[in-house]
Amino acid sequence: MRMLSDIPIAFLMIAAVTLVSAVCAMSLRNLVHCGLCLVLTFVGLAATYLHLSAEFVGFAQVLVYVGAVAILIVFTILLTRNAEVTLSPVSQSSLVGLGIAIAVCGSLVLPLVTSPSLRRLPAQSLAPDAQVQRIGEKLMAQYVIPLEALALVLTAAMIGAVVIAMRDDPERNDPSPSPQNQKDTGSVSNSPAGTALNSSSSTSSSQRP
Amino acid sequence: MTPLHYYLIFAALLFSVGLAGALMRRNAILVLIGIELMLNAANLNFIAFWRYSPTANELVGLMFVLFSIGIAAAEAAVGLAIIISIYRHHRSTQLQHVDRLKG
Amino acid sequence: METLDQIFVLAKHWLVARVPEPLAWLATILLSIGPLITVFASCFAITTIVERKALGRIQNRFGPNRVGPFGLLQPLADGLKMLIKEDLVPAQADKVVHLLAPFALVVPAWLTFSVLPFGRNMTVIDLDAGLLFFFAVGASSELAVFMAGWSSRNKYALMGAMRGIAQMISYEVPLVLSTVAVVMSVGSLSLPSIVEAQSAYVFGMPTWHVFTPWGLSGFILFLIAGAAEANRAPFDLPEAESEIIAGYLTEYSGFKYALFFMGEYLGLFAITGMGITLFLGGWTAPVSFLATTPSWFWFFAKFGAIIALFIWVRGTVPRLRMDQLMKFAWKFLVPLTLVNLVVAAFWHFSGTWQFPGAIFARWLLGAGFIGGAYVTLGRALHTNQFPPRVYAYAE
Amino acid sequence: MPSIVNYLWLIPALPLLAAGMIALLKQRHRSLSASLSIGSLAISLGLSIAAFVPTLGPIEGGGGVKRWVHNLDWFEFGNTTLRLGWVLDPLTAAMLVMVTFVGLLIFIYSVGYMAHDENAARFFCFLSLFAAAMLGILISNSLLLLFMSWELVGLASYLLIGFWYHKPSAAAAAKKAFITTRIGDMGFLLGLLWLYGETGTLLFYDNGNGCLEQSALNRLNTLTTAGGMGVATAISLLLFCGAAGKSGQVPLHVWLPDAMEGPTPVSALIHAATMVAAGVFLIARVFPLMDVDPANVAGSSTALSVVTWVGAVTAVFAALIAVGQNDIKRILAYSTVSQLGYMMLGLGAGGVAVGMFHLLTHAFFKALLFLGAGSVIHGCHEEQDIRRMGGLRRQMPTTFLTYAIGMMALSGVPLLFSGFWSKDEILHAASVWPVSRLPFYLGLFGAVLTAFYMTRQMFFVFFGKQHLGKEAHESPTVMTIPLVILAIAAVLVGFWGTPAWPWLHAYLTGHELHLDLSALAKSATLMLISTAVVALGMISAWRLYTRKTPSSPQALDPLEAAQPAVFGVLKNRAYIDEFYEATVIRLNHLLSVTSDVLDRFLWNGLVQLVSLMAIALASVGKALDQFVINLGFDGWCGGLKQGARGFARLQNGQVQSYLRVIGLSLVALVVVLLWERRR
Repeated sequence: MRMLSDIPIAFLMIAAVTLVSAVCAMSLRNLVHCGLCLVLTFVGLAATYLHLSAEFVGFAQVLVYVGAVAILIVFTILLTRNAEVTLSPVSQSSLVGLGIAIAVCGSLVLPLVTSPSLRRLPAQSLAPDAQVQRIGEKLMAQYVIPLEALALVLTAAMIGAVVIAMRDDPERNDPSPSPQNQKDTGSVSNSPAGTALNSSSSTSSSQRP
Repeated sequence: MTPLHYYLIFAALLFSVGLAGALMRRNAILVLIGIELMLNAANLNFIAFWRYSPTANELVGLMFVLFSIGIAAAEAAVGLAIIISIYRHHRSTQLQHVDRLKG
Repeated sequence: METLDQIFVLAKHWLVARVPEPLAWLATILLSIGPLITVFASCFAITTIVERKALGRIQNRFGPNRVGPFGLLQPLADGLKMLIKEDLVPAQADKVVHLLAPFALVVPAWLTFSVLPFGRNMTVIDLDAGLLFFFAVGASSELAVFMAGWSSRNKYALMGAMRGIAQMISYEVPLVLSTVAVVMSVGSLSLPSIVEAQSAYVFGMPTWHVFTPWGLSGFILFLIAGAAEANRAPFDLPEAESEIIAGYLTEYSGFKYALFFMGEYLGLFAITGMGITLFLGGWTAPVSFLATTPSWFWFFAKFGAIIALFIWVRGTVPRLRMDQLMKFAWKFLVPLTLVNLVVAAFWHFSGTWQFPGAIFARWLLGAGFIGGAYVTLGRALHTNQFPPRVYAYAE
Repeated sequence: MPSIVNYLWLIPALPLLAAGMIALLKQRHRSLSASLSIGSLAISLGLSIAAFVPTLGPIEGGGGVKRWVHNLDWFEFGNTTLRLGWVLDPLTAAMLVMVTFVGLLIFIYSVGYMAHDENAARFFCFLSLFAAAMLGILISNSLLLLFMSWELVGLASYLLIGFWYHKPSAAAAAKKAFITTRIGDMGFLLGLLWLYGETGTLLFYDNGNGCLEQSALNRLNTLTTAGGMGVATAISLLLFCGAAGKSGQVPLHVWLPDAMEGPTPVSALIHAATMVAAGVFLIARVFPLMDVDPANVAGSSTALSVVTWVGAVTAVFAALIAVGQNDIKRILAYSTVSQLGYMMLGLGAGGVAVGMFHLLTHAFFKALLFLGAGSVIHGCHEEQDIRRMGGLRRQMPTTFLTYAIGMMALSGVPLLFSGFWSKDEILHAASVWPVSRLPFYLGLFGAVLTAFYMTRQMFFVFFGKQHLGKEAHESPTVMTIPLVILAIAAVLVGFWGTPAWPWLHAYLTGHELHLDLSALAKSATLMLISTAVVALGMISAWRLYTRKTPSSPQALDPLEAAQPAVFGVLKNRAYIDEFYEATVIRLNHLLSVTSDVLDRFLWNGLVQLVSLMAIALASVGKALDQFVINLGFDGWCGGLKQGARGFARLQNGQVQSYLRVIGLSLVALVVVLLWERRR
């Protein structure tokens, strides 16, 4: 019989919030809501990392996923103008997909539940916390080549993303209708409007409470 | 302390949720979100195994996750750029419309 | 003096000791958070009134002077007004997200204060990766801006949000890069140890990072990027009322508006506190013979000075245009921060120079390098200007 | 350890910084870029002198050479640490002062020479880069760092030779220089890798662990490769390949005369002071390695014998060709090749000090000659053919005087001029070389030729009738001042190494220095011989070219009139280029003809045969097909088509269906793994 204190309440709460928000992120009608739920999932994962005392990774997770990836995703949702999608009626193919997903889930969870070797592991962590300094030393000494390669990959990805998403020449027959206001944020403010420059901040104070 | 297989089951469930989303939804962005979830589930596995491994001082799992996060950032940027480009071309991000490469 | 320095810490320990054992952890938490919220909420109130008064003086008017003596009770009146005002939500708005947005802004803003060292031994949590935590939590304010702008179902709100996100993402890069120089030279991400590293004195002068070429330029870059990150003038485009009403705040009123407002000021405070910690020696005294003065006093003295600087800048510098804003970030600040990193590395490695006058040579080379980059980049920023403006109705 | 050692890296770093800064400037900032590069090199000169001073003076403890090193870890990879470092010893210090001093004068001269070129800023950028790379070679204490700087020198010389890249000949010359030296560098790289493999370090001096120090040399001494050749010898020869490429030794000398397409200051910088000296310097640097020989029976190691022989042959061969040239810069170029041969000869036969002495003196007077030639060309409106000049001594008095000093120094006019002393020392070393006397006679013959062709050039350019169509003029002061300074130096540096007072020798090898006038008497015989040889060369040229000065530029050279066949060979540079082309082309041609013949007759016949057989078979098959198989085959085809269509439907362009398959495969994989375990 297990004691009540044996049940990892904190972990179960984090896991429940993360899983529910993940399900929401995959099933909501409104894509922006999906994106926001995804953020919650990422935060939940970061909390799990903290729970596993992997501080550095947890904060990096928040910085990269919440601060960058999620923002990119919501930006893309707005740029592609499909915040609201019509949730297609449950089709046969999506049922097949669900079936496959459940099968995968079963095949992953079943061995875990039945495996005797996992239970033999000590139920507490052995190692001390990962010091940031140690991570840095590892990164700059043992993992320096992967680090450089990663830098190269990120640079290439940045250039690639810019090139792919760059608008083609307007002369080429781009069948786009009139630009949408979401896309237009740049061009509205890009126009050399004198008012933007001339309005000094003095006026801005009057509106504050 | 939470036993290791709790984390593994959690990661498996998260993976399955991502997979289900990627399989069931038609929108390319949602599929990408599903893929991100799967990637994160894998990361969670790495962290969990690192924490419980007898050689945790080597930080192998941690390093793997750090690099994986970096790669995921690149992947998301390029993936979303491709989605925007597809949207320009097809006026849609529904994946069933993007099937030019078929037999 | 020692007692005075540690008075808050001692008081907390005394109080915690009075609480029954099972609840001690709760008392510790509350006694850490409570004063923090009280102090910075009152800082918020004081800053609003000081700012309005100061802006009034800069613009040759009085500023608020009706409520209380010299109008000093104005923040109270404002708060009261905000609390009792009707909370208007647009009919088309996404109600849940609209409600969550202000909280998504304020909660991370409070969280950022938990790693700042306000005085000797006065850090709520001494995280090993404190700086990373600061930026990770700070990054989530972008999301709040997006939520506010998108959920309002208002063209101007959305534009303001898009501007805000673009601006925050762009300026986060130089902001983080300018702090990396400090991390490189100290070798730690923990904020108390960064302050420790600046606490020595040479000839009675402090060894703050701002007194090095890379630290000086890094501090200035940090302030600029920080002002943009906190949406302060001259980078307050997301709320440029002459263009897009009030940006993402357009559809907010009442208490939610007050929360947003507080969130922005808290962001500014956090950036200020971080700048002090990284470059101005945190709670260390500016001259060695004053080192016995309470450490928290020095933190808040520097804090007030930097806030005054921000107010002054807001009163005097005109707002940027959107394209100028982006160009400034990517073509000027980011390369300059990278150059600054190189100079920091140079400074670090030239620390072994022994010959007489080495310090001057290091200063000269470091400052010359940054200055050269500044001139070159500044020139590049001026090319490709728009054609001369045509005033359609002025001739 | 003097503190300058820690800052030695500043010497190459400053010109490099200048190059980087100039690269960022716009082309019109001409004077700014010139002052940047001159300023940086001037500071480097100051630092070099500061580095030079501590190497002087007596050695504490006696014996050995003063040497300080500063090593640092470059990067770690796994358990391996790559280390770089720099070294300060007399060899480095002397070269540093020489390179920065001559380089500075050339830089100043370039201000005048390139005054009208619109890309002057780019020119100074390249010059600074070149100087930085060359100084990097000099200070490096690691063969790897030396190799990196070495390649940078190659790059910079490529850029500089091809500076006027719009001229096809310049572009071709740049490519030729780059590729030819690359052939040598291949050997260098192989030698470097081999050395690293054998000794595990590339540092020259590392407190007893460096690859030039006793422990490593002793280990190398015991190793032999296949064929009984010592490993040290093999490595040395590979390194010598690099040096031969850079220093233009036969047979890799072909790029050097072509490199004259660059601006004249470049020629001076590349051919006189620095780049070609790099090869000689390399040999001097790794001299301890060259000197190791397991089979040291003949009194000289195998590697050094090769160096000596190559040097001697080059010296005579290039001098011969120089006699037949008419381009003022080409003559100097071949003369450089010849003098480099002397240096190699000196290194091989007499050791570091002998070769380095000639290198230093040669740097001064050859830079003087090149800059003088540049001045002549500049004054004659870009005319380079000596037959079209003549009588210039009146229009260009300063140039004439300084050029004459340089010419006498090169020819080795006795007692007063530096070339005499250094060449004399080489000849002395060759005359006592234990292996063979032949290099000594070759050297003497080369000396005759040197005096001969320099006198010939002097007569054509400065004496006789004037053939130039336009009016020649003296060059501006900014160009003549470096000439004067170099002329003074060309006279003075010789006195560092007279047999009576061998200061440089003592400085480089760390021996005791004392004034010994009797040594002068001992080598008097040799000095008399070499004086006679020089006189022979000069007088014969004088007789030949004053008696029968060609009346017009088109007229035949007197030598050509006398021996047309021999002169023709010389004039055409001994047909080396043609020889290379002919050999390469002939080889290629032979191969292609063979392939063609094989193709046309052997393979073609076979193919024809096979095809005939195939046709025969095919007609049988056709009959079978038409009447037997067709029906069944059609059926198969139809089935295949259907199947293919079915498979094609799998590839339906729907990403999610692919993902589905992946998911199912994952399940299958897990099931298989579980089943395997259960079993």
